[in-house]
Amino acid sequence: STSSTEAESTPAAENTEQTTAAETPSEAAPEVKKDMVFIIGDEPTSLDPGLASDSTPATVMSNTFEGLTTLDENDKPIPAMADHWEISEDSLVYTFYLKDDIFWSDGQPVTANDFYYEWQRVITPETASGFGYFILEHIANAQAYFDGEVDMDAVGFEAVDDKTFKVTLANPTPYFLNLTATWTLFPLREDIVAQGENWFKDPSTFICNGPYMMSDYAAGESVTLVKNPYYYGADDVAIETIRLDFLTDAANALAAFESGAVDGSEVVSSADIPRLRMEVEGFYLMPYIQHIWINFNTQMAPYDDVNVRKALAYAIDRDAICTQILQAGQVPASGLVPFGMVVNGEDFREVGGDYGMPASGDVEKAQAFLADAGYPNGEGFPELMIKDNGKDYIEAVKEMWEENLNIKVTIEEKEFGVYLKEVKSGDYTVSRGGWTGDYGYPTDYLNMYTDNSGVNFSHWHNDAYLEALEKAQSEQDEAKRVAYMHEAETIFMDDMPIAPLYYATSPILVNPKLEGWHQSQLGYLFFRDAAFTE
Amino acid sequence: MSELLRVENLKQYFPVRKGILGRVHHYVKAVDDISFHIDKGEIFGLVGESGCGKSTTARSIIGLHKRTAGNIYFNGEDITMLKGEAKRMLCQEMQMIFQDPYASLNPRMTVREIIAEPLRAFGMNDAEAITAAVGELLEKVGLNKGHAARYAHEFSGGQRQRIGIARALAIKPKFIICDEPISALDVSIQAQIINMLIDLQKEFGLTYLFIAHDLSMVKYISDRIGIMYLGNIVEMGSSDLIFQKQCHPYTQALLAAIPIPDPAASDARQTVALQGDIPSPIDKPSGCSFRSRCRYAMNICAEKVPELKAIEPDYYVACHLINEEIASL
Amino acid sequence: MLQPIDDADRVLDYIGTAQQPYWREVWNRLKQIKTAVFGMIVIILLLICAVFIPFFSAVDYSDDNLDRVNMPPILQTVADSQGNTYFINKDYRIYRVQDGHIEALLTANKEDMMHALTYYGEDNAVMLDYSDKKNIRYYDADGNELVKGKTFWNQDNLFGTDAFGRDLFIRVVYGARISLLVAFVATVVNLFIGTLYGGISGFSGGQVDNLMMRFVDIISTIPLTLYVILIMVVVGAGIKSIILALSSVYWVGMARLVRGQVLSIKQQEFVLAARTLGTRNRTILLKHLLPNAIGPIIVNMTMLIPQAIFVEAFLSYIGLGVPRPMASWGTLCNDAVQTLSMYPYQLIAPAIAISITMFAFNFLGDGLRDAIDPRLKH
Amino acid sequence: MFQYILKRIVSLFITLFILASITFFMMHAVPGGPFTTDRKMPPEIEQALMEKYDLHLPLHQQYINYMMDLLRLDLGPSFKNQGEMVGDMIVSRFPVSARVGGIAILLLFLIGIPAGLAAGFKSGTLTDRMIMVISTIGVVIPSFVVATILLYIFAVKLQWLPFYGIQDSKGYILPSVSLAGFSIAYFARLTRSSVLDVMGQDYITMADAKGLRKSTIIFKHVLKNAMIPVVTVLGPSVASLLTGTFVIEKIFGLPGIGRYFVDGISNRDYSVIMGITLFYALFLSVMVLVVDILYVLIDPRIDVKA
Amino acid sequence: MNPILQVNQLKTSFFTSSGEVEAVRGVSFELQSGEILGIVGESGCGKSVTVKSIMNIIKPPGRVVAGEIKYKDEDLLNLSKHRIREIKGNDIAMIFQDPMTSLNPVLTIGSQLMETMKAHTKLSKSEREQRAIALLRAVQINSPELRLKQYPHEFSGGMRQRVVIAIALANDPDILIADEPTTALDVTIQDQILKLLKDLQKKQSKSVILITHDLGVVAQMCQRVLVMYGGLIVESGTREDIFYAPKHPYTVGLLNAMPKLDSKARLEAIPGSPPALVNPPKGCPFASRCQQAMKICLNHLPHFYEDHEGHKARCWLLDPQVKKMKGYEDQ
Ligand SMILES: Nc1ncnc2c1ncn2[C@@H]1O[C@H](COP(=O)(O)OP(=O)(O)OP(=O)(O)O)[C@@H](O)[C@H]1O
Ligand SMILES: Nc1ncnc2c1ncn2[C@@H]1O[C@H](COP(=O)(O)OP(=O)(O)OP(=O)(O)O)[C@@H](O)[C@H]1O
Ligand SMILES: [Mg+2]
Ligand SMILES: [Mg+2]
Repeated sequence: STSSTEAESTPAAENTEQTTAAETPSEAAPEVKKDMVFIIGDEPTSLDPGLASDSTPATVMSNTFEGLTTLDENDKPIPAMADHWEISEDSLVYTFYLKDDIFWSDGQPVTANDFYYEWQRVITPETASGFGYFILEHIANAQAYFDGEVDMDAVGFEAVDDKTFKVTLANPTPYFLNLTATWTLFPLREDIVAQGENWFKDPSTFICNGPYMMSDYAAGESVTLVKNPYYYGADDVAIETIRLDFLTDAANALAAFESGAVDGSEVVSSADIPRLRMEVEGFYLMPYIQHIWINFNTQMAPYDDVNVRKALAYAIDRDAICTQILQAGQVPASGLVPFGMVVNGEDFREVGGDYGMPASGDVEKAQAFLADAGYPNGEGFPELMIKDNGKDYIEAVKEMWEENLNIKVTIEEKEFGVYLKEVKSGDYTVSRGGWTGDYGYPTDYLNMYTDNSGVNFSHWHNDAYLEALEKAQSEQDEAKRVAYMHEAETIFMDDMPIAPLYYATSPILVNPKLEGWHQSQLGYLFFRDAAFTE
Repeated sequence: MSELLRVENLKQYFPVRKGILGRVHHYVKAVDDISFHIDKGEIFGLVGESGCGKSTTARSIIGLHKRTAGNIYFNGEDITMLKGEAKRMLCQEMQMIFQDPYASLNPRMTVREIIAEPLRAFGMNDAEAITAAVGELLEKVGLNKGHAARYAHEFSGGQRQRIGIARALAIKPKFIICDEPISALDVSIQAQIINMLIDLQKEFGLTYLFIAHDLSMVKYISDRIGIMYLGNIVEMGSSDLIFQKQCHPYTQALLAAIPIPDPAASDARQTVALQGDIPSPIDKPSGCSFRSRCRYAMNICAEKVPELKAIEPDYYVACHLINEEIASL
Repeated sequence: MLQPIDDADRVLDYIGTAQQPYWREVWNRLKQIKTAVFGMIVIILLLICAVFIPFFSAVDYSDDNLDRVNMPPILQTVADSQGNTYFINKDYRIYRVQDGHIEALLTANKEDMMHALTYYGEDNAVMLDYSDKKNIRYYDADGNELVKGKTFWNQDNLFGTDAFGRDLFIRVVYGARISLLVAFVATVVNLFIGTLYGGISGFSGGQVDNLMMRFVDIISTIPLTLYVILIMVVVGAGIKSIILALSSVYWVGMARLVRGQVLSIKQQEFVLAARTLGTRNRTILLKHLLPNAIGPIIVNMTMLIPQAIFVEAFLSYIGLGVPRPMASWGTLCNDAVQTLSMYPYQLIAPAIAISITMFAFNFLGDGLRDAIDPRLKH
Repeated sequence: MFQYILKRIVSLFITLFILASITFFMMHAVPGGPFTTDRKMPPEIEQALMEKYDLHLPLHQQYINYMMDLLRLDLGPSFKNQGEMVGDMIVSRFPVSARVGGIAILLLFLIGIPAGLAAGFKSGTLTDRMIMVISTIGVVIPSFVVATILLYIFAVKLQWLPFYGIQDSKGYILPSVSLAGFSIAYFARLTRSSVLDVMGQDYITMADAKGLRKSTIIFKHVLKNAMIPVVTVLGPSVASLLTGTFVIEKIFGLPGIGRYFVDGISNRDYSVIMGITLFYALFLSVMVLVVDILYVLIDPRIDVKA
Repeated sequence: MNPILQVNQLKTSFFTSSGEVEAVRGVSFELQSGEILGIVGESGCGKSVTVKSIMNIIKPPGRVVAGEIKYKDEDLLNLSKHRIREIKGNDIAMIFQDPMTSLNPVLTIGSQLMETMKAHTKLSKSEREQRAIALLRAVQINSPELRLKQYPHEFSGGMRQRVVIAIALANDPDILIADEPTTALDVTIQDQILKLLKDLQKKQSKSVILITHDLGVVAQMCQRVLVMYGGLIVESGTREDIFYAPKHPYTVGLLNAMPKLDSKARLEAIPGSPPALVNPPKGCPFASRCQQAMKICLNHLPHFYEDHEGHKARCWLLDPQVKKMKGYEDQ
């Protein structure tokens, strides 16, 4: 390779190479680094694509498995297992034609049946797949099958032949190709799953189809990936070995990174970010689809009054929270849907604007709203109890409310499980809230506020909103759909069942010599194109 | 005279263990079936070889050991069955002076607290009354009021023993078990204490179980004496009779060994030490436990345990020699 | 001279020390132990501070100032050629300072991404050049590099401020109210519940002991978090719940310790003697057994104080404590640990407070021990 | 004694049973469940999950099932970590925690107790004061701060030791030392205090009068007598040190049982909570029994039966 | 005559919170080699403190304030710690007055007995054990093999006392200090123990300091006797001097207080109690209880008058002037 000729040309470089070669036992030619260590935080609770239902498996999953599509560095879906695909006129039927040279890491070919098997597995009630709703919501008759109303034949996907996989959607889903890049829709083989529930913790039974495969699993410590020789793009995969360490302590991770012991870390302590931004090469604040807000329980007085909700929302200086307290590149939120969702060629948020709510709040307006609600100058307003778990900004919000609205605010700290339970069951008035995207499309957020989304913690109901969503869902024309979605968001912001706070970022530390890696806005980290320079 | 205390067939065995999981494979038969009684107002002396079970007897009576067998009646009531508050109330009647004046005093308490303890236990709470009572008791035993504020470790052995005596006397019990109460005292204080004990006995009709090694003192103070050897009473009777008759060979050896406080007489005397193996309460010889050291040992002594028999009214001896004599008569 | 003496002369006046009740005596001795008195004074001072300083303080524990977040107690300034001094915090926010007073936070008003330059303040008073991450430089409006200036003690916030710009000094003072209360509760709980429970268990022995100690085993193995959550659900948050939580589980170690001591002491002759004196069991326990176990009891008690302070922080974390923004030393420590690498001083203030308390209690405890044990006099 | 131990073992199982019952019901009484998430979990899937793990059964039925499984030593599967049996998890993770704790205990024996002995024996001297000041500080500084400082010195500056993980057996050093800090300090103080108690006794004077060497007096006469409180605290400490500490395991990324337990609680991973609680309880009970037996070995006068 | 031990003007005090307890207020005596020296005296008069001072085991708050203790040619109060340790338990051994608290409750009798041999001799383990068994047998303890493995609390008071004696004898000391060694023993065993001590003195010409309250024991054992009272030696002489011609009123009182074997007459105790040793009286400590006390006795400490060779007493009545004035005749 080029680097080796370079090394030969300069004797001085050769010297240094020798010393490094002595340190690393590999006999490889004096070349650039081909192995790396990365800290990924918590140990994955599961690496079974059908069952994994939290964010812990993301990094392992995105480098060991591949779906029909995958995401490029701009979060655009690109062909992966699928070589190409056809989309029907009505945007409901997708026919995927699989690549010829795709194999599992044990050498068996990947077929359309592997998709069929796994998708069916996910929507079978006994499987109890936590992220099953990814399929259930979108594929024709999937929910009906889950409910036992129809049998598999009626469900909208089939393996036409070994290399053709046809999917029929319930509604037009412009982001469907993004969905096929998420692990719940990945393929899997029956014989792999049959190895036992724990198959993914043993390199010998962990059979995958992505750029890397597992070579070691040290429970609680790390998982080691090596290049998968059967991967169709194996020639372009530069990094040979990746050790992904399960370390959650940000301080230790940072120390290890700064002294060069590891090549990267997904765990970064937020307090260090202002310094890292300035001082550390290899620190990146990645865009991330996450919106943090404050929930109002619209079923409880006085928060059933839109004026109260607005008063509270307007009294918050979101800009101060972002720049003075959080200091990690967060952006004051101005609508329900965060930045970064490009639909019909435009960023949904940019088009949607800020609904006239200044980032630094508007105290006068807030006071006016409160007066309208019948609490001039905060008089008579009952003590506001905000249910919380965490401690990053709520204390500042409390001060802002107390100062700007002259009301009494108490923070009710709850253990996480208790907090979840209470917020979910509506046993609260005001609470911390937020949402991290599942797929990069506005409905990801807008659909939360339907009646049985399961995450409508505000218990907010608005017919016009639902109608607009309904229209957006069945609309085939992209531009019109976007318009409906904007309409829905406008209705939403008019009623303010939440007080938006900020859009988050995702900090990451990566060896500056490593190039070609990318992280999607949903937090998936891809190493298949990564390589060390020099 | 009515009977105050009756001990019937008291046995007190201690298990000897080996190792932590070890089974009991021996017993120390510290007290092995003894019976006696003490009348009201009487002083009963208990003497015997060191380790023969005197303290154990005393401690069993006052309830510090879980007895192996036997009954103890106090004022006609079986006190081995008492529990809790009833057992505690008995202490009002019965007190004990401990043999070891060092270990039996709480190192964290002042003398005042120590002596006041029984007073407090039975209802005296007034600080001034306590101070007065403690002062009086201290003076009675030859200490002075100023000592009340000091701790036990600041005293000499004899002074501590006097503290123990004062403590036992504090609530004026009916019956006091004195386990070597005077051994650490110099003779003049011994005399003072003994005089006091006798005065108290006369004045309040007290009863004592008096354990001591100083035979002259035992003889002086006791109405009746029991002589113990290896867990058994071998001779019992009025003190005069015992000193006069000395029927049991052990008693003879004992009395012969009394040191004489006169240099010339002392030098002149020829004591004959007891010969033979010292038997152990762990492994008692068969038959008469004294036979291994007895000048007169006979065949029967190895076969049969001699019974404690009355050879005169209120005079008992446990020796085959006596029986033989009687038999041969 | 040689006349026989009168009887009156025979009466010797024994001067003994005045007799005082036991605890009075202990107290008198305690007063003579300098370190113990020192410890007591420190504790009293801490209490006085915790109670009274808030009345005289202009700021409150909850008053935040988002323009002054994470200010350290010591300000190492830089100066420009005009003599303006600035303080650049670890988060690269720049403040204009004057004699240790913070005058203003400079706002970043122009960002030149291309050259990695940021301009701050009116008339771009300060320019930050971060093109070289290893060597970040500052220039004034004239383009002169800023030079190292004087070091000041932060006059506005003596102990610095936290992530919300709240004054750490006043937060530590307020925190003392909770933490000292917790320390007090822990001490009392251990002294009363732990010592008595263990004492009774060891003293009773046999089956009672077995039962009581198995109960202790159960209490000490029930997952604290679950238990505390339940308390919170049933009773709700607040000081009362903390006291409840601490007093229901926080004495088991002491109980075990005391039981062990009592087991070994109760066979000693003086305890047997006390029984034959008719002393009530209660008195035997309180006057014979426990005073003779006082050494380990006191060590344990003083050692449990910082533990309790941290347990309280944990309880607050689960939601049982006083509501934020009220703080205790424990929660201040916990918060500070999150930012330890950036703002270590935030840990120092509460940590020193805990240490001082700990030393004070230790001095007092050691003194008390010596005062109770007559053999260790001086 | 043999009988006594048998009896204690019986009561140990009764204790475990009671504890299991209390924990079981308490755990279910606590709000939240293993499948409560802030994601869009459709109720049907939640129901399916509940059925998969039998959580839909009435509580008493679940209790009976759990107890029956327990009798077969089956601790059940983890709800959160897919495919993981709690029993296997304990078996694989316990050694890690035990090693860290074991070294900590070793340090405690090598440093804590000797320091206490030295301080007690030389009470009032400079040595004593130094040891006491250091140990006081040691008690105040929480283990995570110790860990941070040690990391800075040994991993960042000197680069002698790894930052985290146990790829290398050197990885045990920092966690163990950070963990041991408090205990060392605590035991130093406890030992010192007991030594002072013993030093005042007459038999020490007697030992002195026999012309014994100082070391003999310390190790033979003082140590054994001073051990009762030390052993009392040591028993439960050993149990808790060996069964892992969340903070240390988190900082150093160790696959230990302590971390697993804390995560189990916040995830409401019922079988994990039960399994580790019982495991710890078993451990503790055995240690407590060992302590009681040690009492008898140390002090022949103690009769734990009476 | 060469004294093996000389005590000169020994003063030992305890500095307690209620003041300085002057337990020993200037005691001087000599111990000849091969003699048994008896010390008798009021309980609390400082006997134990005197011998503990010799053994260098006075603990704070107590301290030897002044004086000199010469063993052979060495001053025991100014020796290196190492040397002291060599002497203690080996050359000079002490039998403690209190057998219960001076035995370590958690160690077996055997180990406590053998450790003192281990500290000073090179005997092997089995030799030590043999010797231990022999020693226990010598002090009349039955089944010594089994007893070696028992703990102090399993022994009776007298047996513990004998164990303490055995420990003191373990290394064949030159000087044996026996502080009330037989108080807890019955007369037959006492007799044998005393014979054992006498044998040591006679056959091996060891020296013994014997503290006892039993005047019978003094009569049987000692060549010379010291009588102590109130921290002072008030009389010293041969046992005949003391028993047949006591000079100090306290000694006289002591002899009179003994019970007579065949009399039930009330015992003649000395009335009153001894002085407290905090602020001891300026004059004769016995004055307040002395029937013959004079005004001078209250204020002036009498000299140690020599009655005749080797017999001394601290009493104003022995002052030649007083004798004259009182009209006493020299005997
Ligand atoms: N640790 C101490 N603190 C204060 N005073 C003490 C201490 N030890 C002894 N004394 C006092 O010293 C005096 C002499 O005590 P010592 O033990 O020598 O008496 P003794 O002559 O041996 O008496 P006994 O025959 O009763 O044993 C006593 O009055 C005692 O109160
Ligand atoms: N707790 C015990 N465990 C085992 N053996 C014991 C125990 N207490 C006493 N003994 C044994 O019981 C026997 C009698 O002891 P006891 O104390 O009654 O003797 P004593 O007659 O009082 O002797 P002394 O006059 O020496 O005090 C001794 O052999 C002793 O070893
Ligand atoms: Mg006895
Ligand atoms: Mg004495």
